[in-house]
Amino acid sequence: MDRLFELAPEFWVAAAETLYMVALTLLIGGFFGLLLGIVLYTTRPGSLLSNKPVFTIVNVVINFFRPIPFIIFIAAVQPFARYVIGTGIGNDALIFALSIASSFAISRIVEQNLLTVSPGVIEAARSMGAGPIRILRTVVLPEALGPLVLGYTFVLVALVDMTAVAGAIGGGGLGAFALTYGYRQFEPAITWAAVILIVVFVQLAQFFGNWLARKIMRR
Amino acid sequence: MDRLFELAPEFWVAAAETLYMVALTLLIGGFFGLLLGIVLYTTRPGSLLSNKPVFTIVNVVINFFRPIPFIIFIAAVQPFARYVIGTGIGNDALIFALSIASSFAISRIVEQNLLTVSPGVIEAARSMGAGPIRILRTVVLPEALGPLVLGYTFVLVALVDMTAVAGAIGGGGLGAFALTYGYRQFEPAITWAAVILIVVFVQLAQFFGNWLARKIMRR
Amino acid sequence: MALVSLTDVTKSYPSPEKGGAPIVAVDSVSLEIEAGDVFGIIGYSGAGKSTLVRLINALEPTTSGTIEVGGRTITSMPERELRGIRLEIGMIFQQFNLFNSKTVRANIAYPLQVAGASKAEIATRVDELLDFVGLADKARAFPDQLSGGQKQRVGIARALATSPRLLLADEATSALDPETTQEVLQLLKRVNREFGVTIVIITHEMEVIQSIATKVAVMDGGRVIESGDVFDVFSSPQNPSSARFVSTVVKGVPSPAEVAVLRERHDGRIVTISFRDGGASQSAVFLDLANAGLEFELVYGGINDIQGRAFGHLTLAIRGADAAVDAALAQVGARAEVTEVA
Amino acid sequence: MALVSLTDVTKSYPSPEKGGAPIVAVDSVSLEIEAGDVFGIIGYSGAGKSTLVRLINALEPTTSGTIEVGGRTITSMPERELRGIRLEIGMIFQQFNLFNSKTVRANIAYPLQVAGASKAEIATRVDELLDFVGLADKARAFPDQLSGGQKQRVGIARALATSPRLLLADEATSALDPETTQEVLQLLKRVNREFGVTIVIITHEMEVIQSIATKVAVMDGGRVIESGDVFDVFSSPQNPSSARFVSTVVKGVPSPAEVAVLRERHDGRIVTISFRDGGASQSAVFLDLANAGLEFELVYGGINDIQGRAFGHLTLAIRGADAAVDAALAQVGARAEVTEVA
Amino acid sequence: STGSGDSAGADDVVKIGVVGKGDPQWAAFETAAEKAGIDIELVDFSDYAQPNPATTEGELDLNQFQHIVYLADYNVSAGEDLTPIGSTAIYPLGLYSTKYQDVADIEKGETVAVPDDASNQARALLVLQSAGLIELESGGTIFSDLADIDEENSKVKVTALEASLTPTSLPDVAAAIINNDYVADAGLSFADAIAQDDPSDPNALPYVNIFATRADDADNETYLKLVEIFQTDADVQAGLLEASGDTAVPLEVSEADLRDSLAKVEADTADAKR
Ligand SMILES: Nc1ncnc2c1ncn2[C@@H]1O[C@H](COP(=O)(O)OP(=O)(O)OP(=O)(O)O)[C@@H](O)[C@H]1O
Ligand SMILES: Nc1ncnc2c1ncn2[C@@H]1O[C@H](COP(=O)(O)OP(=O)(O)OP(=O)(O)O)[C@@H](O)[C@H]1O
Ligand SMILES: [Mg+2]
Ligand SMILES: [Mg+2]
Repeated sequence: MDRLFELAPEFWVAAAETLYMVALTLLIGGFFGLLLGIVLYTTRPGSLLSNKPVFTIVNVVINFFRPIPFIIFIAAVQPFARYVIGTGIGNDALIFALSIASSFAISRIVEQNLLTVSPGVIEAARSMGAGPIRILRTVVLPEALGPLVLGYTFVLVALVDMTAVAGAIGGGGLGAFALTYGYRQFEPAITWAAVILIVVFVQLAQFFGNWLARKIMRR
Repeated sequence: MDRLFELAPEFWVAAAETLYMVALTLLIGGFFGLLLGIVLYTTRPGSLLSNKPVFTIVNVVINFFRPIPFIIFIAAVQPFARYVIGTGIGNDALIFALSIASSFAISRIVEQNLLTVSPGVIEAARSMGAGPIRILRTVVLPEALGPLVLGYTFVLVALVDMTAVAGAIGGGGLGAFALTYGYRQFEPAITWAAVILIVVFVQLAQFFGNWLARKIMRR
Repeated sequence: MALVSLTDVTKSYPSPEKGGAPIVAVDSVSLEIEAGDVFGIIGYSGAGKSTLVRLINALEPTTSGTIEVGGRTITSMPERELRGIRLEIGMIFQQFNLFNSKTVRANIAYPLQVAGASKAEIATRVDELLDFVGLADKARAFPDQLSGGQKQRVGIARALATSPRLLLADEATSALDPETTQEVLQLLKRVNREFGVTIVIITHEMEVIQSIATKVAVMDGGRVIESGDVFDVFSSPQNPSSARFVSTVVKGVPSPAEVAVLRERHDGRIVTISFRDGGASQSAVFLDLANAGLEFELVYGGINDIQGRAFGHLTLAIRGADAAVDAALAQVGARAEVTEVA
Repeated sequence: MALVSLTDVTKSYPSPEKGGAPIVAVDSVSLEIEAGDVFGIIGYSGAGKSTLVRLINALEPTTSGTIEVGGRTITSMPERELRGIRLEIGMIFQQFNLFNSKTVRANIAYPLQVAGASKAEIATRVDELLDFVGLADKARAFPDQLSGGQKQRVGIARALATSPRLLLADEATSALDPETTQEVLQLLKRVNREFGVTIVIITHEMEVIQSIATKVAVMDGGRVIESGDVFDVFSSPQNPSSARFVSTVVKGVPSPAEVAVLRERHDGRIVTISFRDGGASQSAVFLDLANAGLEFELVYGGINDIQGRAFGHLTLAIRGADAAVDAALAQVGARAEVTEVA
Repeated sequence: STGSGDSAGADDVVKIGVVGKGDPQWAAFETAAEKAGIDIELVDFSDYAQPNPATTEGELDLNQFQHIVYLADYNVSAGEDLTPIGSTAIYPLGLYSTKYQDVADIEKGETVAVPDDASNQARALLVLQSAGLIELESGGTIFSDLADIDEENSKVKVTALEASLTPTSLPDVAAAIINNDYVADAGLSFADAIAQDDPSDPNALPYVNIFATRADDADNETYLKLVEIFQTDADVQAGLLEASGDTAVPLEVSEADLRDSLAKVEADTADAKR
């Protein structure tokens, strides 16, 4: 407990770092995941831009990257991170790696949610002469928005969990804080303090996500 | 390469372990995740058994456990694992911890997919005098089956990734194999051999999942 | 005692606009539906018809008022108890609400399973229903492989499967061609006659009311503005809205627009003569006119038949000297109601 | 040249049963729809009507055959090019297919946005359409807050929004009450007359065909079994199926079942006399009967009006000495077609 | 499947927790133990925090992955009594760089990486201090962590990384302390170290790697036999050296000395934690 008090400044910095990492990763990974998910959705046989080769390739590529153990994945993308953002370590490198890794996972969530849009409304838009891109933007995405919000909330919670590995490449955040000062030093008070703050963040995010989805779906 | 050849027996054992861990976790975590997801779905306001207190509690509990960094989570459930399955380390302990952790994540996926079932068909079943449990079993789940299959496929791939941490508590599997003999020893050939086998498993699972979902959804 | 009885029932929905007034879908409706009735509900789109029947099997809670079904108050009854009551009520939904994941056969079998029928019973009954609705060859198709009318027929078969005591049919024939509609109506008539099934049928096809309903209620803006025996409402509607609806099947006095059209094509005077069952003899009327040396032609209208009782409004174009026409009309006026329209 | 022309068009779906024969929804249909036509399509449920119109704007690929719209072959045209053509085609869907995530206003605005209209244009046009379909007060509601008929009206407004050259209306009034139906039909009539919009309308309400269509095609089992001017098809249908459909609005010769009912209530001989526009004078017929000293009554049927042309089948119950009746009927037979039904 | 024993002693298999089962000494050790008629099972962990609790719980009989400093930390924090029953070797800890040949060339303000586990981290900081790159408050101890760096007076910034990622992160930093395990495997040579500690220094004794078990089992014949095999089998020793690129300094410290050392470190640890 004393130790926790002592570490208070680091604790708050870690909290801020977690927010920063999760927010940025959700933004970047969410964006690319959306793109990839849209590619999966639109190129699947019978869909708006159905294209078997593209679909198969994207499908295989995503399945290639998703199951790679994350620590191996980080090591593998470090050179790439250095090239793009100038460093292979620290919070930003983690955000880089996590953005890539999460975009593959997010793409699946996006794909699934887009698939729930009823074919009838897509047909209606087609009948009005709308092109595939427009249909995606103005019909498919809005119709799937409620479930998509829940999907992204799911991802956000998963990201909070994943940022805990930040410590591995010199990043910070509450997860790394809990591991470094709590778990690895056998200090349960510190571990749980960090975990509880994480949980509070997540509850807030989930409540917001639920609320938003309910507002959008009107049920 | 020679080294890989040398390690062939361990490699195949690791492959079998991965299949064993993933299959069992998917079974157990999938089952409890389904239950929890159903509870979330049915107790939400306006749903079949809407019950605000239960919904809120389950919601908060799930959000409590999900974001806990997995390694901390494992450590926290070890005593519990020792009590239930007699050991806190090894594959079985990992399956135990992973089943719990994944059931929370799965519950969200299940909740989301059940929410896509149109209220009209539920109303139809209600009008016939069907009770909530029957409606769940015979209407909601079958109607959501296509997306659910995709959801579980998503989870399966995530589980393959998560089993890579098995090594942390002395478990095996391809992920641990890749880390121990490949990554930590800087033997890229071994790392990639393991990763590639993982990827092959995942591709097969995904193709099967896609095929099944397409068969169920008929599009 | 009435099988279904509504007392001052109101149902309102929150406004879609923030802070707007709530939408009153059903507005203080009181209604009695007797066992054995075929009770028609007609009215403008959005009048609250669907909402009303959804209240009868408690798919939605009422905002205020009481509903009794079979003598038991269902408003404020817990969902668990409602289930027993719903087993006795079949419902055909306006939007069909078919189970997309189930084949046609499984859709129809579903209520039987809920009611606890045996496998063998289910198989026989489903085959019977499939045959009846003409979908035997679609038994293994899924709803999204069906045409609109085929979906509706599945909905009909499903609602009839358990031979419920009360059938709520919301636009049950709206997607059917005339012949299939007739078949469905004949069946409904039969279950009503032979098994005493009470039927509440919403429709905007007046022929449907005409051919099977015994009673009818007309709704407008959430209220029941007129109700009674079909013959009465159709042969002499009291409310202008009702009259407009009825006019689609019962050609009454032509509207000004129609008169204008008739005028263009016919010279002479245009006159509507109304007959009611057991009233004036038509031949006497025609004889009056013929004897007066007038040339006349039936230009609008015809004879209708509701529940075996005939009535009609015949509009004639009559050519001849004005005085002769006046005299003849005076004579006819003694036998039947005469309205001079142009 | 025809605006839409189908040559030997076939559309089949794979069988739902594994290894079953494919389902031929549309079977070698050839059809010409001229610019300015209001072309009705009627037929049994499942006859292939919806499938046929979905082929016309290429929402589904044809299995074989060619379809031309505005002189351009759309079968085998790439999707990108089809878009230009579809901008000129409005479609009202049988199942409405509204955008659930958009308000009524946004649903109606959508095709205008696709067509690239300006914000101001859109606002004006949408208000106009909302007013027309009577949903001004529902502008901000979402589809799941609407009644069936309200949904359908949104679909109608949406299809009309861009004032398309060709309108495909699949059961566009099936969920509407008679009066709203009339209003919609009047509007369709107006856009057809004033703006030359060609309309293809599927319906099972013969009144709709009667009141607005100029041509009609009857489908059965994927094939067009009869087609032509509405007046011709309705006044003398060639095919038994067509006759049955037409009989719902045009009371022709009563069916045996109907004759049995009439028989119960009327004595004497029951005879149907058919009139066609510009044919026999009715008063002459009535005079013949009256002069023969016969008592008669109109018991079934009436006069119809299609596109300003009248025709009808009047069934009379005639009482009198058999010989006198025979003589009178012989006389009448010279003026109009006489069918003795009982 | 492996690794899922009920509890130790239920059968005759001796379970030994290790980190890095892939190292060559372990294969040799398995062979040697088998020859001696002892069934062993190596349970490989990737997380240092796990083997000690598992040993306490009786799920492992022995473990061999840590030095005395790490064990002391565990014992004090968890209130346990694991005890060393034999030593293996001391590994030097070195500073490596792909940019500089000499510590003196590292410029002010640059970043140096150290492992993120507590005991290696403290040791790494001591190496950096003796190389003149940082100043630790009050001279530094075996418990120093990043917070103890006197940033004002330090030449470089220090960042902690997962031990296995220190070599892959070399391009991002001026230099990195790399655990002995990873040096050769990362394609570096031990000769490349630009600074390192001295294993032969008697003060380095707490960093000697040990076999540890529960205090109750400290006298278990089989366990002691296994320690002896490890210390004496030529193949095992060759493997040990090979894995460390010949930098490991094998040591056979008596049990008594090990326990003394542990007791001393534990006392210091308890102080440091207070
Ligand atoms: N996707 C599909 N797969 C298989 N069969 C189909 C599919 N869509 C339509 N059909 C079949 O094709 C036939 C024609 O359907 P269509 O929807 O064109 O009928 P329709 O004339 O519009 O009938 P309705 O008046 O009932 O709407 C039906 O037998 C239907 O079952
Ligand atoms: N969930 C809802 N939220 C808000 N308003 C609703 C909701 N459901 C229905 N309404 C409104 O209640 C009124 C009555 O709807 P209802 O469906 O009962 O009409 P209806 O008589 O069945 O019409 P139709 O003949 O068009 O099917 C309509 O104005 C409709 O917009
Ligand atoms: Mg309705
Ligand atoms: Mg159709």
